[in-house]
Amino acid sequence: MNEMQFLTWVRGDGLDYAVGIFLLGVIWRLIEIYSLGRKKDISASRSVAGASGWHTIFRRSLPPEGMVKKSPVSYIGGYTFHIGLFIVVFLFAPHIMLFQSLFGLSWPALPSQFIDLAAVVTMAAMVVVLVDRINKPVKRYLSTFGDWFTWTVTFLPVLTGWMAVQHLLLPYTTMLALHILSVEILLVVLPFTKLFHAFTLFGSRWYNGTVNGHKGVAV
Amino acid sequence: MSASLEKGVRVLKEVIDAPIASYFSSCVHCGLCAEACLFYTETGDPKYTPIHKLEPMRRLYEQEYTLLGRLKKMVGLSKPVTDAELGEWQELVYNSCTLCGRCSAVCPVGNDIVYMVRKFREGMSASGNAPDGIKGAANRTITIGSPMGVKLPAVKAQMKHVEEDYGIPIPLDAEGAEYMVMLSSMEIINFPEYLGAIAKIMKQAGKTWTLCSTAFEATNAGMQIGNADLARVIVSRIVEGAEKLKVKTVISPECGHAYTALRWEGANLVGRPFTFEVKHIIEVLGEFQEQGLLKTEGFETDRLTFHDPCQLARRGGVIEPQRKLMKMVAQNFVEMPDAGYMNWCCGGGGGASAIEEGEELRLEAFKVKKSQLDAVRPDRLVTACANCRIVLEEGLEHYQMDIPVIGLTEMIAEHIPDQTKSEGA
Amino acid sequence: MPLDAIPVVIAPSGLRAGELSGNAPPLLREIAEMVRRLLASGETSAIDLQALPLTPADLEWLREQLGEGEIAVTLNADGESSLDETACPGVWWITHHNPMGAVVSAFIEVAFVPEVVKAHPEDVVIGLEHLELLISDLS
Amino acid sequence: MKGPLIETLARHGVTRRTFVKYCATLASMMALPPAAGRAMAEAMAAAPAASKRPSVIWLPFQECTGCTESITRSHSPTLEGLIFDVISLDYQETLMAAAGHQAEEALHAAMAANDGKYLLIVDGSIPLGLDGAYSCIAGKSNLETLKEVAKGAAAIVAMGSCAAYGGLPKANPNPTGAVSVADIIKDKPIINIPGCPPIPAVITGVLAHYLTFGSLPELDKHSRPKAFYGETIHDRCYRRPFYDQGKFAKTFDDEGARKGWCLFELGCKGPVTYNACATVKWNGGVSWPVESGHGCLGCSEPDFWDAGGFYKALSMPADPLKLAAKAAVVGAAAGVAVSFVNRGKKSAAKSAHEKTTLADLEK
Repeated sequence: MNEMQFLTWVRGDGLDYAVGIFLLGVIWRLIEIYSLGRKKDISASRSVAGASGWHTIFRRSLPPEGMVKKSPVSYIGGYTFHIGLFIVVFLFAPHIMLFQSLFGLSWPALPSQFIDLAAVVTMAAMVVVLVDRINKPVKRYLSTFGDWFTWTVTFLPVLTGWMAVQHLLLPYTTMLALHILSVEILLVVLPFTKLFHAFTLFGSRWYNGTVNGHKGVAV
Repeated sequence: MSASLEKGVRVLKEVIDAPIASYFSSCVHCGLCAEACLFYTETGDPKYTPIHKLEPMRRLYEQEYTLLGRLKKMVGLSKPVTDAELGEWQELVYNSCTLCGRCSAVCPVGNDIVYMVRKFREGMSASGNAPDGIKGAANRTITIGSPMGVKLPAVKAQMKHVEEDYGIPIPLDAEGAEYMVMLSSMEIINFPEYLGAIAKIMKQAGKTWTLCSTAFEATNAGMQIGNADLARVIVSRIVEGAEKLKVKTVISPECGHAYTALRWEGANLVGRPFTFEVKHIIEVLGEFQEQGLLKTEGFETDRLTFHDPCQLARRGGVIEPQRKLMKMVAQNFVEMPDAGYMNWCCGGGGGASAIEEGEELRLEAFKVKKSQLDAVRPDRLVTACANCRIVLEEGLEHYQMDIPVIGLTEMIAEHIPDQTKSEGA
Repeated sequence: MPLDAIPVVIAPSGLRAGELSGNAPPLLREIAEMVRRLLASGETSAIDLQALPLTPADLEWLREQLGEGEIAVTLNADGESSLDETACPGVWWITHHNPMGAVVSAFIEVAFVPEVVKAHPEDVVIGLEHLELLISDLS
Repeated sequence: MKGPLIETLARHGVTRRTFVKYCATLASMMALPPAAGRAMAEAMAAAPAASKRPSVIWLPFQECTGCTESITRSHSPTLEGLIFDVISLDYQETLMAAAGHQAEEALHAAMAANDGKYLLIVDGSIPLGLDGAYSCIAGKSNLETLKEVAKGAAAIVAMGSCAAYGGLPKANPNPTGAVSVADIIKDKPIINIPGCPPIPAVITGVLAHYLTFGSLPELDKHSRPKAFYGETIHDRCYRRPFYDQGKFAKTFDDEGARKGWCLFELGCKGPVTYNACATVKWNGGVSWPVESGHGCLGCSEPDFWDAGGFYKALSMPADPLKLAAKAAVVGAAAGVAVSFVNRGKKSAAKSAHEKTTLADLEK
């Protein structure tokens, strides 16, 4: 298989399967999780402004008071790489085109030099959180194969994408193909690993917010 | 699989619901919950990371309710939960968790970890893996009526004392009273001033109230041990008592988990909405204060600070009333760092204070409270939970800190002008 | 249709078109070395300006430094070529254009006379034949 | 500087100076030192008389003659075309006067006379289907011919994408079973000059290099001369700054197209295509596809025909949602099936619930 055939495969069949498995997995997992249901809370509720599932969905994106100081690397590193990923994934012109072709929606892109910077910063932040995971007793204690694995499959698309744009190591064609392949791996494993938090965190926050909002506690 | 383990697993299968599934699926092992847990921050031992305390339940969830988990179990990638493992987890689920809910407040993906610990305890208790201390308390509550073995005669004796001391009659089983006042056995035995304070406050507010001879004990060891069946037995007594006396409101005493058991779990345990309201005494005092029914005179002049009981504040949503009440009678009221919503637990909630073998850990965890207190150096510490009060006193004594602990209700009551005098004026 | 009727705006080539890359100054030393070689052994040499990472600003700078000499040769062969002596005699700035006017190659040549300027003996022979023809026509 | 070539050139009005200038430019394009330009001029100008010129045999297989057109007709009279006077083109069906048996005789005579020394140029792919019956010359399949002629060749130049990679005949589903020269010949140096067609200057550059230095230029992993295929179209494209600024033409007639913005979104394959179009250009340097407002098709890359569509941007997958509907249905079915099992399990646990008594707290 030459690199053009490789690229053609990852853009064609490979992506078809990856997107298919991703969708299949997401739908299956969401039903699997949320169909378990929960009992209705029949205690008298106390309603308080700002205490609801929806509030918590948004509020949990901000660190609770004092926590940044307790774990600065987790927060700063975490924010940086999540925001960085967002920028790189959603504001890079070629990516926007992909979304446009899929959903018909498009939005302005950021200059590629900025994306380049964002990619480097994202990778740096990811390396920092990885080192933190290795160094910090709690994180190391909690870490399983899944944690190292998901870090890798998240890191690779950024790395290969950046290297493709920068023309490092391998010819652009091969790198672009590897980039798309790494995204496909990410798509395939996302529904079945902790990466699925990208979907369930909304449900989790909503449940937490609702259960506690019922008691008049704005969590 | 032993019969007890089988029962535990069955109970867990019953209680695992969509929120738990969602929480387990969302966890990214970031470890931030550890930073919120006093058992981790004060010991530095990663096994006290809150989410780790749920590991057996997480595996069970995966194996029972997810397709991949089932496959993993089949091919031996995921080990089944064993009795020995649950036994090992006893320390993590009970001794080192006070259900304080700080972890649930900080989890970035929004996991309500303490919600899960509460459910996990259902399986732990059903499989016989609850600690002896709480088992004893549950046993006494069910058989005798109170975790400390207090029976009605003891209550009656206290009533008599208070009536004599305060010159105010204490109503018992008064049908149609507006308020039914609950007590915790801690208050009956250790802090009788509470009953007197209630009498004074009610008298001043001009409200009718009563104790109930079949339901004076508010604490619920069934909930602490994490067993809905036992918790239901206990809460049902209160529901029956309140319905029999046709009261409008049941007042939960200065006790955190009693409030949670009655206010939030009660209706769900008995399976129907209450015909009465449930309020914490602090809520009631706050209402009286707002309605002008609570009038005090004089001020405490020493430096006072307030310890928020977790179940009242973070898990119960009552945060402001106690502060307004403090300011009503204290000139020199200072707040500890993290006070209010993010206050640190005393270390003995959720039944932990009943576990003897957990004492050393509890005292270790108390260091966080010590540092909070060191930051403001109060003369006295006020709180609104009899259990917190006992645990705080033990901790303060251990660390040789000379800070008396008092209940907010009794402090308020002390500032209520003498009834006869005010009537005469 | 003339090309400029098509509103194609060509961006400045390269993002740092206006900047000096710092690659030009060392060339002066190399040119000096080439001139020394020319004087010592008569060896001619050249630098391919398109093979070097030079920005337009670099080239402009270099051209300015080398200055303008006395001779400017224009060669009309498959497009115009300019062979200009710089202020340093023996150093020539050579630009070859194709018939469309685009630059196809550019060199700095160090020689007493650029190779391509010299008439080739074979051509001179043809020229002589032509001259003789002219003379014979006179008689 | 004298020789038959120069004289031939002179007859066509090409002066020696023009030739020197051409060689200097060719050397510059091939990233050779300036001195090489002169060496090239000397070597080619001094090419021996017709009888001693290096023999070149040009075999056409499954091809469209576009490659021959490119080199002979692009710009008349071209230096590129005239360079062939340096060589002895002993067999080229399209260009030679002879036909039929005479042509075949010429071929065999040249092979015999120059055994082991001639240069073989191939354009077109070799069909393997039906035992090669899709393309035959003089009753022999292309495969047979290639093997036979390649045996005595010093080196082989695979001219154009068909000979280099299989090209259009190989496009899916490859009905004739077309393959490239390199797929068949394993024991000879092969140089690929892909492109559909290749740039004339690349062809002559390679020939000039071979004639001057007697060797093939440095090649990349697709056996392409690095001098011409060392960088992507995208990297040398004058529209590159617009790409970096995120300015893209969205259609062929919008404002962006008129302003000359990047054609990436219109399917330009420049980023994955290694060729010299952006620098050497076409038709004597007049223009090249991107300058004319059309994206690069990627013709110098293997299987460019099957690379997902000429007008589909590179970042654009062919049809990623093809399986989406099915996947969603299967996912939902799996989810619902699991949820039924789960609900059954949960309610079984519920109905098996035995009220916990104090005794149950013990094991």
